[in-house]
Amino acid sequence: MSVTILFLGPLRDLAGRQEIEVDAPLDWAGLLAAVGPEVAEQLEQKRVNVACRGRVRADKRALLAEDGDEVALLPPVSGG
Amino acid sequence: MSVTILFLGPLRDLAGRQEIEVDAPLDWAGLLAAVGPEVAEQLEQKRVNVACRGRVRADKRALLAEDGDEVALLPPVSGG
Amino acid sequence: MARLSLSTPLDVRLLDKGMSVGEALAAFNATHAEAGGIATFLGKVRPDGEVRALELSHYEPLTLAGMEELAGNARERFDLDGVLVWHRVGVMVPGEAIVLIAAAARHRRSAFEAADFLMDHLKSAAWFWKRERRADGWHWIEPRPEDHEDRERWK
Amino acid sequence: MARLSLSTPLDVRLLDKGMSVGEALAAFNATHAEAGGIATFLGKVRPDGEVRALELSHYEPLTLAGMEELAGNARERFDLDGVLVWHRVGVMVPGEAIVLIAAAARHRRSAFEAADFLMDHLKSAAWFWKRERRADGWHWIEPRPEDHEDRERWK
Repeated sequence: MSVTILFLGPLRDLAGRQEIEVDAPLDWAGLLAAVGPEVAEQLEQKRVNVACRGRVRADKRALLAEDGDEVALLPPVSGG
Repeated sequence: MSVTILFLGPLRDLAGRQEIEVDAPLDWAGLLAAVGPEVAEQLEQKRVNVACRGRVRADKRALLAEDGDEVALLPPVSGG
Repeated sequence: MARLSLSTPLDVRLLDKGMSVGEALAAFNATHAEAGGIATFLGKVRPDGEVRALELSHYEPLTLAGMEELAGNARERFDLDGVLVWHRVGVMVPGEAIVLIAAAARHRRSAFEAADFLMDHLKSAAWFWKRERRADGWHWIEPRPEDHEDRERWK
Repeated sequence: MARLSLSTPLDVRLLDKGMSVGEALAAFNATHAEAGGIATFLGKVRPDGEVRALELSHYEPLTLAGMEELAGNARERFDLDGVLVWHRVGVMVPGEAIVLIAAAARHRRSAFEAADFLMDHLKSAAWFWKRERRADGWHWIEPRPEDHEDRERWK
């Protein structure tokens, strides 16, 4: 009964880790609480996206991740 | 005591040969006489250039080729 | 040479180690024998004084899918016979290849434009996060404003 | 691979038989390890229904000198690290390479523009005469009006 949260790019440094496991289900409020205040502040910004099950959410605040889901936190890309 | 005249591209077909040897020295009138009426008619056209010793002549009518020189008759290029 | 087998019409790869550029292009050329023109671009880590290494991280479900979508868009927009998009991830040092793209088309203008289009999108809109290691440690990089402007040209 | 040795900064050749494209580009890449970007273009004889063969004739004192001058101009204009310009002469069949160019530069925009510039000039202003063999024999070809227009862009 868990959800994996992945920290990508600079958010990895900010979180101090690559991923965490949290209990399912996970909604927006649960996500903000799980990632700590610094990452939460980033998540509130428009330029940071959230993907669930490999797809970017159009409305990240409507997140509802279930058991086995992977939630990826996506800061602005650098490009290749 | 000879000058080589080279026929390039379509002028080769018109002349029916790739090159001829003629007596040196060779001027513009001599060139026209040497190449036959069909090629001569082409040479009179602005779009046909003449090179002597590997350089395109700015004024082809001022041609004066000497013994051992190569005169190349250059129709409009096709590009590569 | 050119024993490498490519998918057609799109060959899109994320690579975690070096690529053999000559082999890739020989294979692409052989695969698209009927195309009149092939334009390619190879991007490498520049030996820019301070930069000792570059790291590209990615999120495969988005990164690879995004590259595939981009390659498909380029193919359709420029009427290409084939497209190759290869991108490195992981740690690279100056001189190493980061990206290799190729576009095969009937006419050269389409091939050039497709290559340009692919690079402009990869450089600013692909799902990569980049950091550079300098004398004082790692630094995260964001696209330059020019990169975004380059991409705007295609809108 | 890449045992081929290239001249720097300009490698300009007229070739009377097939070229190994992968090997050439691997060598160019190795020779210009410090360049951030390498743009290339490969032009091939298109299998256009009727055309069975293509013949390019040239006049070496002008053709090679002209290609060298063009490569030098491109290098200066686009601030390139290196340029490769290889052109076939003689008889070619569909699918065979006619021209291979490569431009190595610090930034990708310069590399792309240089490749485009080189091709536009080679296609309409280089000292080549081209004819095609169709079912009914050989036909001399002149540049298409578009080829001249393409070149005018750089004036």
